[in-house]
Amino acid sequence: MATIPVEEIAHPPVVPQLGILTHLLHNRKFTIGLAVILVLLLVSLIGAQFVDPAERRTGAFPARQSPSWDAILGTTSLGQSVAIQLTQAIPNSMLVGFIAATLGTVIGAIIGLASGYFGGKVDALLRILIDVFLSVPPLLFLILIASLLRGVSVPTMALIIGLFAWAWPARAVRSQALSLKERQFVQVARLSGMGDLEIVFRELLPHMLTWLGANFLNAFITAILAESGLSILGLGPQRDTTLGIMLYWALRYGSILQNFWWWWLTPVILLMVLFLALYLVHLGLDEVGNPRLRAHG
Amino acid sequence: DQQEVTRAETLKIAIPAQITDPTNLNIYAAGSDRSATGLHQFIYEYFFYNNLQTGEFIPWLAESYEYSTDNTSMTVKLRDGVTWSDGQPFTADDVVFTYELLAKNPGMGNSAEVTKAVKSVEKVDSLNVKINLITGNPRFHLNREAFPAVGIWGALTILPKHIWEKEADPLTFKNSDPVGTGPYRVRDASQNGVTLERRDDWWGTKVFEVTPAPRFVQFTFVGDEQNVALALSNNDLDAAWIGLLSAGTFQQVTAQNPNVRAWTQELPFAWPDPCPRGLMINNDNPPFDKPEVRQALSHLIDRQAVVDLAYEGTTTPAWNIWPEYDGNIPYSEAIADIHEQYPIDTFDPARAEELLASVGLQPSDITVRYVVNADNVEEQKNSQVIADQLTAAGINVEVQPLTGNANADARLKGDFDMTQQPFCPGYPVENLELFHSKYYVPLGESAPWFERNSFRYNNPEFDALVDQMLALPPDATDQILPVFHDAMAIWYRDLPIIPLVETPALVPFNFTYWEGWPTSEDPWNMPVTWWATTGLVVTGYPDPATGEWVGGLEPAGG
Amino acid sequence: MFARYILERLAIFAATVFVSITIVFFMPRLVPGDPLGAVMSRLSSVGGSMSGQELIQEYRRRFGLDKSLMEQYFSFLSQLARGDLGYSILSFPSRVTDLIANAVPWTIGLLSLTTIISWVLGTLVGAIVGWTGGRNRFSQILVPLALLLYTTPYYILAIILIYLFAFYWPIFPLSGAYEFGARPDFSLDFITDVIHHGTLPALSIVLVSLGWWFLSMRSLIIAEQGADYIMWAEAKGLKSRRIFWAYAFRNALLPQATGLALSFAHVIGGALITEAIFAYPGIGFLIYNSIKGSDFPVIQGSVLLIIVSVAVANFAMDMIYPLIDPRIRTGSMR
Amino acid sequence: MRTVLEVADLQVHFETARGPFKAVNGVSFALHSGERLGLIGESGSGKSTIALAIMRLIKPPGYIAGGRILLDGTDLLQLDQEAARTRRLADVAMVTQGAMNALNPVIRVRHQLLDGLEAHGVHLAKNEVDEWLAGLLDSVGLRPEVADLYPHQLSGGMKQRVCIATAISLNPKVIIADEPTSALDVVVQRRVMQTLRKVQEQLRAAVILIGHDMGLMAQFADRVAVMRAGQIVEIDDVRAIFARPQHPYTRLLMESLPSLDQRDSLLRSGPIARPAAEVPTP
Amino acid sequence: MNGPRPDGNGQAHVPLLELRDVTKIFGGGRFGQREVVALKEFSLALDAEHPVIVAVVGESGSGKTTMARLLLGLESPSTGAVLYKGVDLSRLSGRERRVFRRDVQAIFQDPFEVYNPFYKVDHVLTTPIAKFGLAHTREDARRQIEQALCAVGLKPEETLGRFPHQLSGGQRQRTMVARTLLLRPKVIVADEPVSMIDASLRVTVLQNLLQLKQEFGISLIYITHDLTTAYQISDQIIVLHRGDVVERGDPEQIVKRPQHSYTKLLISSIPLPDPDRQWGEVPPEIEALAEEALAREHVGSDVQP
Ligand SMILES: Nc1ncnc2c1ncn2[C@@H]1O[C@H](COP(=O)(O)OP(=O)(O)OP(=O)(O)O)[C@@H](O)[C@H]1O
Ligand SMILES: Nc1ncnc2c1ncn2[C@@H]1O[C@H](COP(=O)(O)OP(=O)(O)OP(=O)(O)O)[C@@H](O)[C@H]1O
Ligand SMILES: [Mg+2]
Ligand SMILES: [Mg+2]
Repeated sequence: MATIPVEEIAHPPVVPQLGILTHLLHNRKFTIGLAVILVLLLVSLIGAQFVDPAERRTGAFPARQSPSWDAILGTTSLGQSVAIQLTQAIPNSMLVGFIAATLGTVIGAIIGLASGYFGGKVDALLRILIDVFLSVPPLLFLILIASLLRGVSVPTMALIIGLFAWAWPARAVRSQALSLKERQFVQVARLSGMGDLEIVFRELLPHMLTWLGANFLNAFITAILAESGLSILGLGPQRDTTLGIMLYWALRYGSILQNFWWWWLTPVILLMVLFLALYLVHLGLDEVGNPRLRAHG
Repeated sequence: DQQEVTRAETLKIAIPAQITDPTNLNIYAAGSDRSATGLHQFIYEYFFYNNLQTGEFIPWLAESYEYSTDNTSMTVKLRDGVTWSDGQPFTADDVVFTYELLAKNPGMGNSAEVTKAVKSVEKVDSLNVKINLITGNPRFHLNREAFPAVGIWGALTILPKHIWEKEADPLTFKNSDPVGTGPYRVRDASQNGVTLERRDDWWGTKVFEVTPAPRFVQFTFVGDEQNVALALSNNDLDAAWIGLLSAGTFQQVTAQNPNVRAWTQELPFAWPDPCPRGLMINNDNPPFDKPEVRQALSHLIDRQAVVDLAYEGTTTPAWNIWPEYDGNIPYSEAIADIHEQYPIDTFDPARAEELLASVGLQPSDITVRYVVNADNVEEQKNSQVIADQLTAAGINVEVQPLTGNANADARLKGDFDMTQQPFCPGYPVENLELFHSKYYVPLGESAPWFERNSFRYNNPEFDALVDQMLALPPDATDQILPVFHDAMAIWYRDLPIIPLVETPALVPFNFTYWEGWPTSEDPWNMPVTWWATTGLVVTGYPDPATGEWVGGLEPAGG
Repeated sequence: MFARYILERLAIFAATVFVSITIVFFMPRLVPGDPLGAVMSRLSSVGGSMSGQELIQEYRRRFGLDKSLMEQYFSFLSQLARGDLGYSILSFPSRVTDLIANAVPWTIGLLSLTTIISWVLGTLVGAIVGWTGGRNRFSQILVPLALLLYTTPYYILAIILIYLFAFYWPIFPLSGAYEFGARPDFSLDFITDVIHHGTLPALSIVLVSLGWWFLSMRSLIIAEQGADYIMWAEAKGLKSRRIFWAYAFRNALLPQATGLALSFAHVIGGALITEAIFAYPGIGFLIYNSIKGSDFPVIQGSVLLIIVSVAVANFAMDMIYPLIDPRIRTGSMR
Repeated sequence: MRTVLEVADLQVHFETARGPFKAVNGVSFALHSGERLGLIGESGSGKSTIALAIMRLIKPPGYIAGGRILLDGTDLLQLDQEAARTRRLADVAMVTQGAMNALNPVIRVRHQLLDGLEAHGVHLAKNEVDEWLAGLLDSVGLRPEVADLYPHQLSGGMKQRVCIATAISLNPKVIIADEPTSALDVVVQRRVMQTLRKVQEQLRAAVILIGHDMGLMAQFADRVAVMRAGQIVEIDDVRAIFARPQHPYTRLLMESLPSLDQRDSLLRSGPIARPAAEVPTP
Repeated sequence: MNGPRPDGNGQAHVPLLELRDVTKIFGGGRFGQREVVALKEFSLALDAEHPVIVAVVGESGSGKTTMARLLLGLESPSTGAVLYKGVDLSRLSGRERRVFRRDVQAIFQDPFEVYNPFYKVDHVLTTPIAKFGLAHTREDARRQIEQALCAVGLKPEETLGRFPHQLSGGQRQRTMVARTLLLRPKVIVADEPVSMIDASLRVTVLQNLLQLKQEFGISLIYITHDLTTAYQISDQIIVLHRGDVVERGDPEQIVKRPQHSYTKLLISSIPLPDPDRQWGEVPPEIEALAEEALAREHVGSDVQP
């Protein structure tokens, strides 16, 4: 699974101050990306309110219909409306991304900070842990766990993915913490009577926020990718509907071959749109956080 | 040195998965695959073949069998002139050796069954063997696990003594270049498949004066459904295994390649497989221990919708647990009155509510833990529809997709409320034996086998009737049917499992290179590629009544 | 100092491998369920006996599963030390080492080829586009294209490729690693055949990772442009070609190369789905199948192989790094 | 005395969100051959920007908005890119402000020195290279072995000397040294400045020394220009500046110099008046 | 060797803060890292009753910062002891430790680096007040802060509520001085407090530092490599060379009559702001010392050219 190249922090982090919000809102990539994500989410959430639960069931619509007024994105072989499925699939997929990315980022930040700031034996141990998790192909373990767990649901799925998404941020945060803790404002904080934990959270953490934000988005994308990959292998949360699961069923019923393009193309396009939108937000954040990129538009 | 493999001379059959280790061709080891490698179709052969479609019991390596009067032993007469592929004659010694080997090695497949059923095996002369049974059993020739007659699937296989007696551990012997009696030998084997090459010194050629048409047979893995469909359309395949193509995809293929067809020209396309699908209900888990609850569930399932949606119309709803082959029709007819009394296969939510109310329950009181084998696409598809139907009726359904050992474990230990299961072997009486309490174990312990009562049905009254039927020879239909009627009356009343649908065997045949495939218009054999009887589909067989040669593949247009 | 560096890396390498071995051993075992349930499923699907338990007991004994977990662990370690990975459960009596040995060459072939191609191509083009700042039409198209490729899940790309190039225009075969019935050897025919079969799987990996390397290198080069030594090089009146290659590119290559080593972990994971889709008989597919069939010995063996090879790749990278980055020897970086 | 460099009414602007920012706003001065001119001023007053403008290295969002830079009579601002490139190092060389990081970390010193030659079409024969390098390094007081080291193996003072060696490798007419010693301590600073002075005198090159230490200017410069907010507010002979500072900022700089002669000289004299509000450093 | 030391008349006289024969060695771990002796058998005692300004001068890498960090308890000595009111720093009780933290404060070299750019400058002022419980109400805190700022000649309304980059170097450094004032410590360790700020602002900050001693009786350790300012404000100068004290004593004596050749080198290296007094030639043995300093890498490299 590829990850988006989050630039290693060679440049001093530009610190998120109040102004950064305005910067972000002036960044076209950021706003377009965010708008697309919000629109997708809102449309599906609101749409979901208008759907009768009975319409979600298999056989609620005539099967294998191309797009029409009754089912604007057509129906599946099981007689479900693709559009109605989307109202669940999009929020579910984003939920996976959100939970996994939050988990991975938070765990990564904590472990990275602990390792980098405290150093010594803690660092030695955590570094090994980080290295182990970095050399283990995450998809492998995801498959293993998903196959061992009994019937994964969307949140469990997200949890598992999140548990494998922390090593990268941990490594980056660690190296950042290593250099930050040598900065003099940390010493000043200590001389001002701050304890270690306070220093970590109040003095160091704010510096990593932009980076963590970018990493969060990256993890978000990776998690959705992982979820759909696992789903395509048949290890996804099959009772729930996600974009990956939609694709899984579409492939299982041979939709490409039977030319039910509305069925397989819909999740494919949405996945790509989602990725692109997230990536745009990521780029926007990167540009604002890393002014050197700004000039390059 | 070797003949080039040319497309026109090759029969190509798609298999559903890669062969993990193509050098492992020990048919008795857990890790070998007898049917994706052609082992039991073309390398080994069996005493008798049962053509379920026509009801013929076809002698092959053996000429005949005979029970002693008390049914405690059976003497089999072997065919003269049969030789192993290395030229050694096939004799009673091989039979005795194989039985003894199995008795000694509990790790080999079939060993337990042989130990349970067979006391000893004696060589009468080089062409006659006597099998002494532990209890009198007039149906032993149908016990594929302990006798080398192919019912529907992998029977006990006789091994060449002169090869296997040299092996210290028959379980770790890989047998990479197997010596069999069949018309083909292994040419090469890789993970993506096996190529078999015709033997010119096959005994059948001398005895029957026939030669199988394809010079090569390939079992090949081309990928999943899509790839199979593409390959069929491109004439890269001649046939495929069961379960590789859904009806929709199949129709797409036939639209592009009119030379491809299946059993019927129109829906359902598929031939009914002998193992109908049922939903195992855990009879030991309250509230599913109440027959009313099981019956209510049965009434909440709209089988026609399952057929239309999940099977895309390729099969029919089932109301019992055997396939509707000609030979089984008397049994079905015999219980028509019971079916009328218990129309468990009708979709009737009102009736279901009544039944539940009669035991003081409402749909919303019931939570069904529905275990689904996530490796099995058919089950996955069905579960979507079935879960939705039960949910619509107000029942809480927790679907639990499981894979691998987690799935096997949950089933055997009874860790489910409901789960789908094929019910084999497809003879009505044998199928009822699955419900016998001799296979009953308490929850938490492993049942002997999935459909061997992992649903935990326990009714002595029913057991007695089954024992009574098992003591009768299979052709004593007149005596069997009344007992059968009584047993089924209990069965429907208790409804230990819920019959679901007949199983579609949608097997595509490509007529571009080969013709003579069995179809509904010419139903001379079963349209199968994964059973041992596939060998007979390719070569044809002598009619047991007339001795006339029936069927076999021919080069197209030849 | 350099010795210290090597020792430290070596210690991390050893710890990584040991911890991974332990995880790989315990993780599947801590999950409830009898591993030999898999044998039953297997037997039921290939038509063996239906009289489970006695048979299961026999296999349980043979696999040592009747012993305590710690006993199993230590015998696993001692076996491992002898290079013996035991028997596969699913393909019994095949040995795990044989199964892996069959699969590994395919994966290595596919991956090394695709990784090198995409890394080299992506790095070069990314560097050039980053350097010129996307001023010409060509690079203006490249960036969104790379974005699009990067955001396309590779399995979808694979499916589309199959549809286009194996079905619509049947230029390439659908699946497999070589023509059915061909005998693996080093003849020209066979090699062409392998390349012919490998093209689509390779393409699906190359295209996606190409996008990634491209974007990564581009942003690295852009970051390089602000470095003091670039300014100094300009002040020296160097030609911009020289500044690009010897200054910007050389320096940006360091993180890009680290990325390469780290990406091995991801690439193998990625190849897993690709191999599954193309029925490519590599290690990813082997793992996928054995995970589905709960074939612990094979899972253990092959996951271990991957972890160790990734660890080795990282270790090798750590060892090569000082050669391309002289600073590392002092530990003044990181 | 010959004028080698003449800067006339130089304007350098930076494009910002709030319109163009005039970093250099009408600067004129002349530099005679062999002369050492000190350029002093507050942080952000535009010193480095002038240097970059002379090197033709102003990058967007900055641009040269007007003026002339005549080097031996040719206007550098009229040259095309390629011609401007060949002028660098050969005619005008620079030792940059960030000299500590100016050396490419992955290339040996040898190649960084030879780079400049090759870029200007000078190719030495194999056997000449070592001799040439040794000579060059020797002129800045470094031993020949330094050529085979990587930058991180050098101390700050040595790096700075390597930069000076690079700058003089093609005998330029003008050397611009932008705070060459701001990262070094006093002891090393003196040696580096002496080195610079020595090579300058040997080459007869003109030097612009940028800095904000009046002491250093007194030690090094012949003439001093004082900058504030993009303009030269005062330019005069060094002795004149020290004797009669005209501009209030210059005076402030002079007054804040502690002396070694007399204790209690300025610290105890009470707060000194600031000429204007303290300007926030950018 | 810890604990009060009896003085002449038997009464316990305990220095407030003392470095006793302190040596600090870096590196030399298990992996055979190169050892660096950053400070050798260094002793220094500060008395609560008699505030002094001690200047510590020396070239880069001579151990000045190491000494400062030892005094601040940010580093522990390899041998010897750092005593606060006669108690070894490592043995301070929790309460004593808090008092120590308050009593011994620091002003650092880089007036930008000491601010967390994430926060307004108020942060460095409010944090110690909150942490050490210096004020009971917000108004009280505000008042104290404003007082401290005024004391160093800053206008509170121009300083508070701004981010560090919105202040000039001098303002930033003086805000740090105000911060220490707020805490009323007994000792301030100032590590090159003026080397990073504009020449024109230096004097003001130095004046503030001097003020600390004169008005508030705070002792000051003034670390610098600039002998001129050391000469101007200190009561005592200590010259460090590669971790060793080469000379210590009265500023007049050290500047006017340096004994050690290294001190002479330092003095001769000062760029005098007088065009008529050029650096000129230096005796060869001193020049050799300078050349050695030039070749020495400050923070470790493995190759010693
Ligand atoms: N890329 C840029 N974009 C916008 N403004 C810039 C840019 N580069 C420099 N400036 C502005 O130009 C002015 C002059 O900068 P310059 O670097 O020449 O100052 P300086 O006198 O060299 O200062 P210092 O003593 O700190 O080196 C400054 O106010 C600075 O903010
Ligand atoms: N954490 C550390 N690890 C290893 N060596 C160190 C460490 N801190 C300082 N040193 C070494 O100790 C010696 C003294 O360093 P110190 O920082 O005290 O010097 P300094 O006099 O403050 O120098 P400067 O004027 O450059 O600030 C130097 O050789 C330095 O390399
Ligand atoms: Mg400057
Ligand atoms: Mg220091």
